[in-house]
Amino acid sequence: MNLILKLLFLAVSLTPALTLLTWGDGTLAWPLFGGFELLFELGPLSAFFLLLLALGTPLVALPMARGTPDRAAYGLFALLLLGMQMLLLAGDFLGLFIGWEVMTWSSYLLLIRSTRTTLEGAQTYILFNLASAFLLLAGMLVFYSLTGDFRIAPLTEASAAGRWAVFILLGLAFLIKVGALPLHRWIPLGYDQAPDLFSAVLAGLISKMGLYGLLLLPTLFPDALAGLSGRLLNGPAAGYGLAWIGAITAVVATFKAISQQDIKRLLAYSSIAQLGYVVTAIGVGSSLAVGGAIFQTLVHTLVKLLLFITFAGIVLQTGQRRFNDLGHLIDRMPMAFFAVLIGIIGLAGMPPLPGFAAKYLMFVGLIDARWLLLLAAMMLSSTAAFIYCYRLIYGPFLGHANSPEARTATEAPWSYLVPQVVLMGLLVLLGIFPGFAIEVIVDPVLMTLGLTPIGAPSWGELATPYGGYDGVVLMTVFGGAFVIVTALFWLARGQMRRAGSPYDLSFAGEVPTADTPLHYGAGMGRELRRIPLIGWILAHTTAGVQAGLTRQTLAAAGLLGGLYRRDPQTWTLLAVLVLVVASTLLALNGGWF
Amino acid sequence: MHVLLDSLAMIALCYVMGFLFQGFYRQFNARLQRRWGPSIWQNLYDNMKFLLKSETLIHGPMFFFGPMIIAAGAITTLLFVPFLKDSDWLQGVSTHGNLILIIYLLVVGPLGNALAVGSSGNPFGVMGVTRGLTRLMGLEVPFFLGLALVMLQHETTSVHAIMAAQDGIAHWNLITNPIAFAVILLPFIASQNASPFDVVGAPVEVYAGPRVEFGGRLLGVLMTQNMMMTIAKLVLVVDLFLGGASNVLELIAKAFALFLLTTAISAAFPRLKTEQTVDFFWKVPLGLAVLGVVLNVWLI
Amino acid sequence: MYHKSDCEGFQCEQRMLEANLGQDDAGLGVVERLIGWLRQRSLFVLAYGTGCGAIEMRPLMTSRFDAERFGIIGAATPRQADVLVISGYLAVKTLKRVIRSYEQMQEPKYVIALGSCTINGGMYWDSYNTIKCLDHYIPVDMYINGCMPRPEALIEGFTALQERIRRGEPGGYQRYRDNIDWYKANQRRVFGDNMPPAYTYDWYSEGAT
Amino acid sequence: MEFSASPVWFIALPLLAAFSAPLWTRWHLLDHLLFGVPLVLLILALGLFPTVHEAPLLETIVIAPPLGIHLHLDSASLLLVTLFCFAVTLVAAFLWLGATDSHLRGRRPFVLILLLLVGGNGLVLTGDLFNLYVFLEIAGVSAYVLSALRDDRPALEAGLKYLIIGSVAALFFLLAVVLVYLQTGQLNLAAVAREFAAIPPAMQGLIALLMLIGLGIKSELFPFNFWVPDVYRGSDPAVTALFSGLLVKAFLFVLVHLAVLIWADPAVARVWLMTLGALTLIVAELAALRQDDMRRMLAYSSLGQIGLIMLALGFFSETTTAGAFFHMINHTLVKLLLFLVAALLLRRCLSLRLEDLAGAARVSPLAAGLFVVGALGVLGLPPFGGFMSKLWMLQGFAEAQRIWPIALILFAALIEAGYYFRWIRVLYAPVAPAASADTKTTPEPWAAYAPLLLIAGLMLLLGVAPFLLETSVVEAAHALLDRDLTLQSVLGVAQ
Repeated sequence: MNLILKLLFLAVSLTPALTLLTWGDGTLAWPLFGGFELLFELGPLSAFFLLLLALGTPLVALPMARGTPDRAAYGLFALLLLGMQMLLLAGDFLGLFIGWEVMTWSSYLLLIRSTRTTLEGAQTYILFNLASAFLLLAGMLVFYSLTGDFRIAPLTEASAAGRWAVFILLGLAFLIKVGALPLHRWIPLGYDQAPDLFSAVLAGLISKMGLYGLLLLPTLFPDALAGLSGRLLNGPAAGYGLAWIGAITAVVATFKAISQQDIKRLLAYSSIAQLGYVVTAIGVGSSLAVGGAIFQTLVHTLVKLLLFITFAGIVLQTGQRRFNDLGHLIDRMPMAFFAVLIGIIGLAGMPPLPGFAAKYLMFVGLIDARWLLLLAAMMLSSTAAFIYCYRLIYGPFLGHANSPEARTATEAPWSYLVPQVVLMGLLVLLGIFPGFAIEVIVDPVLMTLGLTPIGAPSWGELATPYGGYDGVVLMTVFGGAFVIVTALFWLARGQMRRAGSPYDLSFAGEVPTADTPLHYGAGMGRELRRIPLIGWILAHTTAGVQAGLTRQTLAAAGLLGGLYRRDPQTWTLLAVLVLVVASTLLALNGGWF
Repeated sequence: MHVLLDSLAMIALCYVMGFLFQGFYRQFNARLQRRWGPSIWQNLYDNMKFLLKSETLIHGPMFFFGPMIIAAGAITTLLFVPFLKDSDWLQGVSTHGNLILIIYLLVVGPLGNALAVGSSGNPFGVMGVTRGLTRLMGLEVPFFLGLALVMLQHETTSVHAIMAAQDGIAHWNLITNPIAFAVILLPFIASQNASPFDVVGAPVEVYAGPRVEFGGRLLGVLMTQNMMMTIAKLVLVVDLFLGGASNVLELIAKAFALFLLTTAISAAFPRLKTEQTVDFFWKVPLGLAVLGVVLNVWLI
Repeated sequence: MYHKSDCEGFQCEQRMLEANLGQDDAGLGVVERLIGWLRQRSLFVLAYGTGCGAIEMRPLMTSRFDAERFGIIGAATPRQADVLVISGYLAVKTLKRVIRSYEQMQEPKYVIALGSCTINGGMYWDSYNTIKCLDHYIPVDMYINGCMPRPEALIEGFTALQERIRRGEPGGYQRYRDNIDWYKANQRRVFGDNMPPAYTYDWYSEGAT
Repeated sequence: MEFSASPVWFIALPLLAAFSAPLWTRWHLLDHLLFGVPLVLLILALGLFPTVHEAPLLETIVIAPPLGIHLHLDSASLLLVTLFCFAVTLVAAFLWLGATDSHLRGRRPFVLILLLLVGGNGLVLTGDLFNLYVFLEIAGVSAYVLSALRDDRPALEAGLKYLIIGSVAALFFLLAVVLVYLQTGQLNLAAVAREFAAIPPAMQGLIALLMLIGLGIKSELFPFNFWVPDVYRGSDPAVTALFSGLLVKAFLFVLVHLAVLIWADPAVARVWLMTLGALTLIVAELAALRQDDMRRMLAYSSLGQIGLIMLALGFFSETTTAGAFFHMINHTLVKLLLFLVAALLLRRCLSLRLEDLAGAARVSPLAAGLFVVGALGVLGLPPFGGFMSKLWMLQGFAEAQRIWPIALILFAALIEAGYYFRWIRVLYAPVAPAASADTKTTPEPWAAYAPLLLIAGLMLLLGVAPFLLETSVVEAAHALLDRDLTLQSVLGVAQ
């Protein structure tokens, strides 16, 4: 019975792949009311996001299927998949919204299955997401009032005010989902408190739906947003604001990430930052930048799935999730180490992994648009990201084991390792063949958005008008150099020996022991607070605003609720009073007013 | 075959120039301090001594691979930098790369090495790495923005194209885009790990920083790549701002001139704290860079 | 195994010096000579400021004496150092750190001891807590006599050490490795149970080459 | 078939059944009949849809002209009658199948619930002002007693409060009826409508105000709805389900129906009704935020939905009205579900306070799951019917380019989500449930869940296939709004 359930669950997790493969060109319509229909069709943009889904879900489902089956979670996961597929396939806003909502509440119900959720976290998650959904609904209703139709189609004939209203409402809706500042607070809370594997879905897949929405904006406002408000330098003026939102998000979230003590919170902030780049690139709107955005979306999905699944494995094996409490797992969990290594190289956007290709395209796009200050902000964020990337690998894997669990941990079960290996392989392959990704994955999407495709002379080569690079050559040179250097080192004479103890450290002549605070993971990044800008950013949070808002709302609620605690006499009196006052007014006015 | 020979030549040239330049730096410093100073070959001796140490201690496999990664990174970087223009030689694989790639490659090796530092388990090393990364965060923004100004000016990221566009001294980017050069100069010094931005490996504050646990031949490897990397960066700046070089002598002359400039600056200033470094970079060079952006993009 | 009848530490020095004077570079190949020459050109010094002699180490690096012209330069950690300079008397407490630092250095490594305190305790000869004969605990390659030796004397000592390295003479580290049991026994006599950890040297006896 | 086609049966049959209660008690048929009578009526109502589609059914029992009983079964009232019968059927099934408390079984509740049905059906069917008052009293009295059925302090208090405020409301309404009669000499609604315009404006205003206040109290609009939470809190959840699902809807319908019929120009009524609806919506949703008792919370939420429906009905556009009708159906379903779940949880956990329900999902997972379904439905989240009806209303507003109701409705929904999800989170809290929960009570029989599952299924069905109800809802909206058609069909003349 359990086995059948699990197999069923795994089969469900393959549905996005099935949809992607079997859908073809057909459309599916489902009548609602008043002549409205839900239209489902598969365009290249949807296909791209469906591809992410098809990649991600089986990989998450595999470790989820481990142990005794959690029927409710399986059911909710299936619903979540249904919602996301509906969202992506929808040809009109109605279907998009329905899918969006199904995704929202099923993910919430999955989220609260974790024992770590607090009331605050759960409420923040659902309220932010519902706010996003209702903004979407408002946007689509405005859209409807302008066009009389819910079909997703370019909005060209409406008034400027109407177009701006749609742009702002939809933009806000999707930015909340993406976690742009200052609407990000649900992400660290949610990703942190969600069940460990579900965090992978949240970060890897669900957040992408916000990006899908943002990529719909150029569809709605053709000419890459420039149709909305003209151009600024070489880019669309409307996108400039969006781009700055993305850049500020990226910078602030990166600094926040550096100061986190909890692995999953760090990953959550880094996710915000990474998606900030994408928002910026979408704002730029040129084919280079949007190509970079799409590429980054792909890379971010793979990387975050990889990292979250790996850390889920670590949490499973050790029960620890703070940098302080882990350490030196490199010997005990080498596979996890490699996974995180590949993951952070991708996250930091370093060559030769594909994160660099994505960043390259985005940077070139920014230079092309002549938006150099944005480029500076992105550069700041992506360099600062090195620090948290280093923390991610140092804290759990290097240094000294800081808890009994970390000293005795073993490699995660195979169901965690298989997705890791698959994702690592995909990342490395994409890194070697960036041209392949451009040609096969990115270009069709660009063409749907009405942008010129980037194109690639060969699979290994990434080419832009500004120059490019060859992933194969890069990998060959680096690998060759590495092999030669290592070989030469081995060939040279002289003996090498391994330290007899992890405490064999040059420590000013002292002999450190297990009690000596040798693991630097906890304090890392603390000194950054002394840098004025970072100190200022870290000292401020939106938590206070949110708490204040909640407090005020509750106070208003208490005030209004107080009205309802009276006696029948009061109620009667009130009714009579209303009657008297109103009829006096009536009499004075001599009729209806 | 050509590529292989060419690469070997580049590596060799880099190494030789590296120890000579650094030997010169030491002697230059010594003369400023009214000392005799070591011989100009001193860096070769030091390097060889370490490479010939008979014992090397490692702290696990990652500790061993770190220096290998950083060396491989250095070699890769320098192979992507064209040394000469209008020549078949000393090009490496630079036609397959671009400026942004090189900037990122500069970081790959150090980050690989940072893994080794971390796996040594010495907190001082990690402290040094963090400082290095923090400094990187400070210097990279103005550095990249300065280079972006150049890329914008020539509308390409290809170093070859930028180099080719600077025919004649009047077209050197140093002349045509002096702000960009002013912007990158100090970050460039910091990226060379030279004073006053050399807090990363400070022996007093952080007990030699990232290199605290490295000894023996591993330290030798680290020194080797450091010397080569210095030259690669110098050549890159020569390519970008001084119009590149047509032959090796010109290359050496230009690189040396640039080196002299940076050396003079670093010899004159004492060391800054990490946060001072970052703050400085975000105020002065970055302010200058923003000015440059406004001038380049908005006004011209 | 070390024999008690043989001379101990510094006592052998003169004999060894004399023995080697006659046969310059004897028995060494070209490679070894080159290696020796390169090694002696570059000495990284870990200066262990145990006693008052440390005061004389600083001028060594300054403009006046400029040890860098001999390739002598300070190292921050024992991992990078070639020469351990013991500058003055050693208390039991400091000896422990010295031993640990010495064991953490990578071979070839040398020890230079400054002042008479390292030879026989000097003016602290009857102190309850001072190590009187350093050579019993770690192998000293070069003593620089005096209380305290001036920087000129230090340079003299360093150049003498360089000369020995160039000639490829066996350093003290080989003695330490060969006679580890004896050294450890001596150290144990001083420290009792409070020995430095074994993992920094126990690979000696595992026959690693 | 002429016999079955009469709308009288919707009143007569339950009335008859109620009055012959002693007979059924002897034959032990109470439970079966409580379920059977509304079921029969439900089938009858469903069977009437094709007939009413052709033309409204009228039934006049003349006592002495102009006095008499006019029953007017058009698409709108038929839809509501069907809904009411369905609601009573479900509650009856729930009471019959579940481990119901003794005070909810037996003759008294049997009579009262059927009378409530009589009142509700009468209110929507009648075409006569005086009858309207009579049915209002029938419904009212049965409701007062129903809420006091459980003989403990809160219940009695609720009953008393309900009695007082209900009588006041009836008084207001009666005054209005008297004034109308004095002014026009008519009680037939159509006739009144025809002659109302002739009344002096000040008197028109007074009558309107009296009616608004009287019916406003009954239909729980904002400044007159302060009694609701107390009454809902004191009554049994199963009974409250009927109040919220049946009674309020009837009064709302009456209010709007009167407004449409009597005032030819909807502009004035629109201002009043939409303002009241909006105020009700926002005040109730805000007040609900801090409720720690599930019944009170549901009461406020119910108020909020009433406000929403009133907002949409008061707009008097065909689309929003159709949406509002659809939403009435959905809301009835949802509130039945939620109150019945509350009844189950009350039996299981012995309390409905927030802190006592922490972790209740472990004790009764199905009930908690159904609560989640209900919450999603009431919030208007797809794929449940509530979404479709809300969308319908919103789309109506968007069509008319009215943005503020859209913003208001969405904002209110967000606040509503704030407290519903708090409850969900508490139900699923990772703590051991209170000790009282697991030992003292026996688990509920599975059959008790059958009506709830049926509701959940229906909600899903309506959400996925809203077109099933499209014709009847649109026709109902049409029938409600088309004043001339009503007048014509009743009086035989066009005005």
